[in-house]
Amino acid sequence: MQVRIRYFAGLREATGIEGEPLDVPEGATAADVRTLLSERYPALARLLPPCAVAVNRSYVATDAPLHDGDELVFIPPLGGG
Amino acid sequence: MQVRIRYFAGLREATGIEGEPLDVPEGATAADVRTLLSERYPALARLLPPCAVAVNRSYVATDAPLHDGDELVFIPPLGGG
Amino acid sequence: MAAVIKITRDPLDDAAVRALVREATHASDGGVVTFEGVVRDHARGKRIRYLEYDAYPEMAEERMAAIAAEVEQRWQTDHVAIVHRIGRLEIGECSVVVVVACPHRAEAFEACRYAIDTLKTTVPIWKKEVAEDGEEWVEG
Amino acid sequence: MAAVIKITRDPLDDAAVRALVREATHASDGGVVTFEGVVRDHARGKRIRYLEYDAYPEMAEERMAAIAAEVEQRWQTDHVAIVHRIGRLEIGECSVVVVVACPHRAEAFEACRYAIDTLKTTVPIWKKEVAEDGEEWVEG
Repeated sequence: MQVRIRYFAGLREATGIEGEPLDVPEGATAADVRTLLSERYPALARLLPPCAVAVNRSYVATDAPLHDGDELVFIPPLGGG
Repeated sequence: MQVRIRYFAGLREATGIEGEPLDVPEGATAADVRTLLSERYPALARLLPPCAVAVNRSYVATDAPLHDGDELVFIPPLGGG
Repeated sequence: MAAVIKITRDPLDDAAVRALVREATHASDGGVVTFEGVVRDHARGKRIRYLEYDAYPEMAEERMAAIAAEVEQRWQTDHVAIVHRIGRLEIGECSVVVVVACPHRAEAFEACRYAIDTLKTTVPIWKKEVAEDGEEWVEG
Repeated sequence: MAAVIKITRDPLDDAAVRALVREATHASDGGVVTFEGVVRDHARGKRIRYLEYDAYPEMAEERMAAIAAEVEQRWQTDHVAIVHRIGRLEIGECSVVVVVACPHRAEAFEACRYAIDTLKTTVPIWKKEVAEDGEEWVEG
């Protein structure tokens, strides 16, 4: 199945892209994607651990299973206000 | 001795004036003036009891003695804001 | 800066409120809280036509300055503006503006709230409600 | 009204803030509280040159709408505006505006404070401090 990743803030700067589609095995979780991305982008390895996870614009647990077509965003520590 | 009374809000409407000089005996208090004014202006009789007292722009106790030249203002319940 | 303190007959319109916010806000301030009191169209079950505010102006400004001084001491900011309008005010017009600017927002909220609460209980200003069925000087 | 909710790249200047206050304020409202976040000239002991804000815009607006819905339920007012600017902001510019208008001031203060506090902890917006000696995405 395929999910869509979008990158914001420091993650966008570290990857150099706004987002990308990503093929993942059935039943993969955000934690699995984190591992995968940390290998693909070494600069993400230290940025992803403190991130929360949003799937289809809602906060979810890191170990919740993903579904085909999901929009997955890692949410770094917030700085709004 | 003489004090100067100023009237605001409902007290000004009830007396029809902005203020007046008032001759009072030595040692007179705001409470004494209240009695005097309630006789002079019957419309004040029901308005003065809930009033606080300011002398020379500071809140004082009703039974504090007045001094010659004091500016005395009865302060109806506040409505600012 | 010294706090901005004023009793005025001039409208507290958009330009006046923004001027107060700008005067209060300095480069060290990260949070600005503004309270505006606005004339409502009803009160105590009555439909209001307009309000008439009166003040003992010299004492009112002294009491407002005392509030600003307390804010300065308790919340370590003198970036404060307190302005109250008097005279006739129509529905929707602004009667009072309190602005507090601080490095952080918590202080700005607390100080602004303290200032307006204390204004209402200590500053000699009065309000006459002119309703459809009569008029009355009211408390609060 | 429905709450005014927006992520924008446009400056939150005087005219923009006053437009939000006017949109939020209705004839039944007696108290209006406005919070403005302003870019400070220093933070964490550094002199700031400017800030860069980023957001996950669709989710940010959904979370801001959720805050407005909570305010509506807890304080019985939907007279709320929450607008956050993103992009490059200079010192003294406004990053966020929260306006809450209520019949009485206590509710307006509480709801406005709740809205900005909750925005800071739940809305996906990020801030990069560009200081004289480097830049960094920072929390809070």
